Amino acid sequence: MFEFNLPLANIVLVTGFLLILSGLWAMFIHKNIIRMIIGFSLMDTGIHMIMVALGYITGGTAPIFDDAVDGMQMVDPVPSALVLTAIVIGLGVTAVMLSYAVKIHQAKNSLSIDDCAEQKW
Amino acid sequence: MVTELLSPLNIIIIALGAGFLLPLIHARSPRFAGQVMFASLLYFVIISAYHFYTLIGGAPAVEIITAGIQPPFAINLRFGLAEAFVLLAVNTAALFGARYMFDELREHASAMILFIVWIMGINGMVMTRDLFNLFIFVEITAVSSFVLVAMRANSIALSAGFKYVIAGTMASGFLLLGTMLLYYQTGTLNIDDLIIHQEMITGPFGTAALMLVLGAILVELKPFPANGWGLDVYQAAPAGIAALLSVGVSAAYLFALYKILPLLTSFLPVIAATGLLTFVASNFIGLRQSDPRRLLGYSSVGQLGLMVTALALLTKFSLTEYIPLVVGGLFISHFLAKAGLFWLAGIIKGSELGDWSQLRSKPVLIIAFLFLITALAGLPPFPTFWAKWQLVMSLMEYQQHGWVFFILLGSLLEVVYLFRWFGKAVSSQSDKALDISSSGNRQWLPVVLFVGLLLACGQVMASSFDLPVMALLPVYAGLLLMLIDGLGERLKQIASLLVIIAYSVYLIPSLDGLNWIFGLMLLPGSILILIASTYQQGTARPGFYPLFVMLVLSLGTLLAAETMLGFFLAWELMTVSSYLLVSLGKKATRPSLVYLVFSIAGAFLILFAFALIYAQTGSMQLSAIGQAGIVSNWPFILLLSGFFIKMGGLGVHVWLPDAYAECDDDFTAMMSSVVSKAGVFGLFVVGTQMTAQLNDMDTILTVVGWVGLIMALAGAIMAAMSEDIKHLLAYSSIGQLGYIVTTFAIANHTGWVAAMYLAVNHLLYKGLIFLAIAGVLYRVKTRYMYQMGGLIKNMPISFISVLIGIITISGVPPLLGFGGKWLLYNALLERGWYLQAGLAFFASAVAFLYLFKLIHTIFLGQRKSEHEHVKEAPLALLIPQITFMVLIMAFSMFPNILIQPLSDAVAPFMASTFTWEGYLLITENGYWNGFLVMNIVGVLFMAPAILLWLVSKKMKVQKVKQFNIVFAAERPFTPATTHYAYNFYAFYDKAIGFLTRPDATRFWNGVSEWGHTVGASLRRFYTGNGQTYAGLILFYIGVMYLAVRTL
Amino acid sequence: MLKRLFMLIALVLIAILFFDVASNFTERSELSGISQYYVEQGAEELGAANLVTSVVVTYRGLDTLGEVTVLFISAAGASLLLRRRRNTNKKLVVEESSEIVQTTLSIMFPIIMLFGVYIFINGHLTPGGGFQGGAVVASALLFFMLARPNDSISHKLLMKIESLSGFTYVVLGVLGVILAGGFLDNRVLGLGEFGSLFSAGLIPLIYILVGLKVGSELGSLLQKFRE
Amino acid sequence: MNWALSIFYYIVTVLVVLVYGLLLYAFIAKTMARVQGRIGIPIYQPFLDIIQTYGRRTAVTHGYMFDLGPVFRLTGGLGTLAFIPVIYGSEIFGNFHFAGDLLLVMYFIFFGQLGMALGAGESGHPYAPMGIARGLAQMTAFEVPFALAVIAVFMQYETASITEIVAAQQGSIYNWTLFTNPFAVLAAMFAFLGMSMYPPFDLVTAPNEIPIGPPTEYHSAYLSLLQTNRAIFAGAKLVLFMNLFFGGATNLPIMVLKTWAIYMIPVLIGVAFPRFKVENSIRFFLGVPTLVGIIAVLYMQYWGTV
Repeated sequence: MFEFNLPLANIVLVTGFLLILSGLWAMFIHKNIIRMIIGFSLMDTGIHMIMVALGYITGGTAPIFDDAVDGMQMVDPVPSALVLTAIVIGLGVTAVMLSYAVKIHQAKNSLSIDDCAEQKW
Repeated sequence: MVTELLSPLNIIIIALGAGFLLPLIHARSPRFAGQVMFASLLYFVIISAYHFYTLIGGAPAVEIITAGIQPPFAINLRFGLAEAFVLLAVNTAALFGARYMFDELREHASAMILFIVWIMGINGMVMTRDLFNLFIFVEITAVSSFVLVAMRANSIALSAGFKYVIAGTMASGFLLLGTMLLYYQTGTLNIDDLIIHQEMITGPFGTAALMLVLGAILVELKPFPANGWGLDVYQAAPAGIAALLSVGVSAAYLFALYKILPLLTSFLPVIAATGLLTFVASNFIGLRQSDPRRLLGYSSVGQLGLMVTALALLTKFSLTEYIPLVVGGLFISHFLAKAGLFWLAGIIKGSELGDWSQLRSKPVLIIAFLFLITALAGLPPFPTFWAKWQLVMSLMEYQQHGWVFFILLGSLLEVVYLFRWFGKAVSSQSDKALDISSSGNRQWLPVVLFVGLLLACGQVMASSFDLPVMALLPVYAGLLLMLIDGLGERLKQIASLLVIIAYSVYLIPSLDGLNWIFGLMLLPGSILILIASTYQQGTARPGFYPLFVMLVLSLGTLLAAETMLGFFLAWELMTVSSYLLVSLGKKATRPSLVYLVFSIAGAFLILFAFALIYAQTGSMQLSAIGQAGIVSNWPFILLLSGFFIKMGGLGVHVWLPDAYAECDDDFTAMMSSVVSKAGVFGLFVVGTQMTAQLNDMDTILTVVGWVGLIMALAGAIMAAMSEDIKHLLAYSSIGQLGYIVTTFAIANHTGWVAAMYLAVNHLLYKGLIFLAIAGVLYRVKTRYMYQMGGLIKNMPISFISVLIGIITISGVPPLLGFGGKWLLYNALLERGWYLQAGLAFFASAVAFLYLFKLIHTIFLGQRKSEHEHVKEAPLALLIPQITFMVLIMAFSMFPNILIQPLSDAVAPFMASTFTWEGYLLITENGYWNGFLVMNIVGVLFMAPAILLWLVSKKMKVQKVKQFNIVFAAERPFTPATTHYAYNFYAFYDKAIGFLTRPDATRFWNGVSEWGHTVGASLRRFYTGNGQTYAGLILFYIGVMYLAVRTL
Repeated sequence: MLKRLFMLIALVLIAILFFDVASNFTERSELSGISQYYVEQGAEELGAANLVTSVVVTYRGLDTLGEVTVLFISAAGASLLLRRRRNTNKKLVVEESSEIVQTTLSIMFPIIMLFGVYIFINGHLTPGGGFQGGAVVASALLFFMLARPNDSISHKLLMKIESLSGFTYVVLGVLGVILAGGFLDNRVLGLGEFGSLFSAGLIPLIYILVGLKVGSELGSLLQKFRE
Repeated sequence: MNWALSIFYYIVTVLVVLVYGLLLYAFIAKTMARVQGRIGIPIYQPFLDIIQTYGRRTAVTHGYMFDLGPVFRLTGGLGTLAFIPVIYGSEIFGNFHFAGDLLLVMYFIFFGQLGMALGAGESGHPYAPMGIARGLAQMTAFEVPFALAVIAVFMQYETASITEIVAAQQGSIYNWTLFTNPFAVLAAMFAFLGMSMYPPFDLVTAPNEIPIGPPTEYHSAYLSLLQTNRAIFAGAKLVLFMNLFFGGATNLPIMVLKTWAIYMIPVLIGVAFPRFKVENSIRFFLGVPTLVGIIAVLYMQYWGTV
């Protein structure tokens, strides 16, 4: 467990998981909707880091064919491509969440999630 | 060219093309923009319909590759039969959904864009074969839902929407993470490729990856308890959106689950369990729900749970060939019904279940509502019925009793709350008016159309079972008569009579043996009662005739059934139609619900038993019952209990008195004299199939025998304590059916003949008495007997009817009833049930108490002044009564014309022990000459009569007025104080009061309360707090993961 | 407090799952599965030097179209949610920003714009692409909004760019169906000389459209929030 | 069988039983009076009563059911008698016993009571239904030991034919059911107490509370029919008990002797006891007598055949 030279990918991966957990914790604990949205962004970023880590090949370079890559191992292009997509989607979702925050503030004059509990049972 | 224009890929292309352009178009001409949206949605429908059609015809699935590169290196889509089916449904709903909420959508280009892209997202989710692409479409669908839910931007919708956003983003985050983890292990994203390489998904890593993907999809399917957000959304979203969320989006996720299910072999039990937990829990909570929108939410969630369970279990047991039938059936029912109900919900103002009574101003809608509810509840002829039948049968083949039990439990709870809702809608008064004029027919026409589709789907599914052509005839006959329900009463009555008579002429000759005898009892009995139906002059009875015909015809199909499915189908149809007929009564809301719930519970017992039998024998024929009994007695006990409930057996009789009391008075006659015989018929179906095993079932039969007699005694005592005339007769029915149960359990020739004889007997006298009482109630307008009295003067014919009736019930010779008693004791003694015979005697003696009370308090004693001018019952009631009396007299005079055929019908199963010498019937233990007894008594009766006549001729017989009680030397002025009627047998209560306590009622009330308490505690999860909901989602996935990891 | 405890338990449960993943993870040392195919065949097949771009625009072109769609609908959604009620149409007047900022704007705005355009045009050759370029363009717009809060960027113009570029993207995709192997096939145009600007078929064109679309979408989103 | 003859024989039987019944009634009345220290009625008094009531020239009626009540009642008595062989082996006193068995008789007993109840009900006098309600309630209770006793008898002889039951008891006094099946007889005699409606079970007609109970409103010719029935019905009942439990009778004197002895049992108990309330008598009959009845049945089931 406590190796000294952890591979790069492992570090990124664990960091990603920690980010997800802290993001989730933020979503659970903070009453303020904006903070919850930040929590979501944290979680999202964590996932993106994990994606990158999963695609990393030891000692790999960027998957672009030019003079620099000759003979070198390339990192997996797929996670890179997917993370790109995922980031943009995360952005879109964040935008919708922020719109919600604005609208909720307008409607209730409050940004607390506790004020969004009209419906029960 | 055609195929290219109709390529499923075009759904995505058109949606995006139109979507991207819509802002520009809308800026120029909002009208045109709306047309573009409709055109696109219509195009979706056309594409999916076209492919559905060709695929059904056997065409191969349409494979679509993108980027000109083969999968798994590029994304591919597939449009097979399953996809076509789901998408045809979704797109059709979307088209009507758009039409439904057109006014709202067209205001803003963005709304139209979101709607169209939303539907495209669903299509994409269904079609794609790539896991990451699935994530993309999930996000497309999710983001558009997030916005559409809150499109009205009211406070509640925003709250709900935000919770949805939190849940949705968490779920899709996990989906993404899981997808990538899977990619890490397998190096592919293509689902088919993943399935091929699933051995590469190993270790805790692989399990975790799969768990994340599965968890994400399951969370979107709103499992208990991680579904609070979903319920909020259903409740708060605009009705049109909620409808599509509930049916369309859920369908997409369900399909996604279906696609990845081959990867999840080790997860199947957990998936099934979570689905079932959701199904049962949401139905429990539904019991407590008073907001119809939220109730629909619970129902949606529950249905999804059931579908997930079915999917997982069928896959687990390699029964995938049934997935289309079971999951498809559950899906299409849920789909059409839920969409229709949500749309209805949008029309109705108010948030109480009772507010749905607004629908009554538009009969089409209340009927549609009823159909939708019925479809959801899994009653025939709707698809869920077939699906559940197949599911139960298939599971039982693998001995999955536990699963089946909980599925049926959940279904029962579902029936309770759905029909509670229906009852409230029918009975309550809403001060709000239904407003459907503003939007024209746009909002309600789709509902009606979906009802039609439901019926059609039900028919299609029925055709995949081996059923006789006539199996669904009751439904169609009912529907047909519903079309003329607006016409005059007399006309409808004649039409119904013609239908029933034609059906009888067709059916009865095709029956034989006991079935033939039941046919001769039930159908003509129904006809006689139907003759009475117009007795309330000038009163319209909407729905009565179609339902009545449906009831009678379903009784007929019950008799003709040869397979267990046919039997169960007819049984359920009978239950539904009789429930609805009961609910037509003025205050019948609660009693009819109780009736339905007990009936359905009984039906489920029967279903369970059938499934056990099927599992043991592999045969669907009713004759398989006999083969199964050898292995175990359970099918027998379950079947008996099921029929017992229908007959109002002791302990489960609590539905009966109120149901009888509160339904229309002439229909009570039908319930008591005809419908209760269905239970008797059920007993005989079991009995005749199991004759060979009955010898080995001594213990069970002995118990049943005792139970029947205790029922007879308890029924009689409770009847004697009743003040309400209909309660009295209802309890009397319980008591009389008790004898039938006992004689059935005796299981020898005499016993069965006795049971049949008693059944015929009961049919005749209960029909007679209830119709006579209907006349009385029609004239005096009260059901309390102590408020009547002295009516013999006003209603002499009704009095004679009741008199003949009670002599028949009591079993006093020379009338028909004695034959029943005589056979009863003969059978009991032959069987060696001596103490039982003593009890039977006690019970029949107690019967005298209520019989005298019945006739005395109504017809004799002092007449109330307000009844001075009461007239005889209407002719419509008297005609069948007289017919019944003639029949009773004929059978009394010539008992052999009744006993002989009964004996012949029983003889193939139980060797006859009867000897006939002319009219003299001789059994092992006794003899009886009905003809002679009748004549002797007749002659003997004449002797004193003539004597009295001779004596009175020479004297002046003076007729005195009502209050002239000569030998009391009193002239009372208020009949109320002089009529000895109230609490007639008070001393009986004092003497053996413990026998009259309503323990059963108390027990069932306790059960009902318990159910509500469970619902109340389960719904504590739903605090309304978005963060709690998010925590629950995490918790849910975590617990599931632990469960899978430890398994 | 009970709620917090429950949340903690939930988090611990999911942490167990994460732990299982992390402790079983080893860094990869070679390519496998589809990525191997992309590295070996991708350049030849599609003619783009940047493999990520090939994957994004062609191999997984449908994802990208979907991604564009998500962004599009989130912009549409924001505009639907944040639509103004007719009666509350009061204009927000904010103090102008300082002259330094305004001057910097006039210098930097075109440069940032140009940089953005450069990124998406060269997406198939160098790191970067439509999204990155679009984001840069949007940052220029953001800058503009910050510096001159009372001037608005033409809503209609943004919308038109957004709509038309999206529509054209779809049309290009359909061209793939008609002229080449399937939807979004980039080989409608010749692949050109490997590594040059006019190569890789439709990829540069699509990236331009994506760049325009993303830029205008983000711009209009920002605009929405500003309002 | 010659129909005319058997009808004639039946009429003879009815007349004999009627006379016997009336005499018995007078005798009992006298006995009770003596026990209570009175002189009592002359032995011919019941005959005078009947003739006198038949001769009445005025009557009032409350309606047709009121008229039919006594008719039903008398039919019940005549019918019950008709299906019981009064004297074993006698052609004259054999009646129509071949038309039905014990079960028929047991149920036919109710016929008259039912009709009577209805007729009385129409009179509008509250005492009538009150008495009927009490009577019916009490009847339900005492029928239980009686039914159990009859069942035990049935088990013993394995037939429901009264003639055969009597036949089986011939030969020796030890063949009587009384000795072969004592529990059944005990239970039946308990029931007989209730059936006879002497104290302590006479609340039905309780003279102090509701003068004469169900027949309250009946008078003149109606009453005479009732009186006739009372005599015939009492005779029929006694004969039934005699047949079932006491070996039947092969000639008239024995019949008279046995039935008289049976009848004295409730009478003697009656004079010594005060009156029960209805709920008390119900509880009583469902208590010890029922228990005895159950014992009788179980006794027959497990030891009777040994």
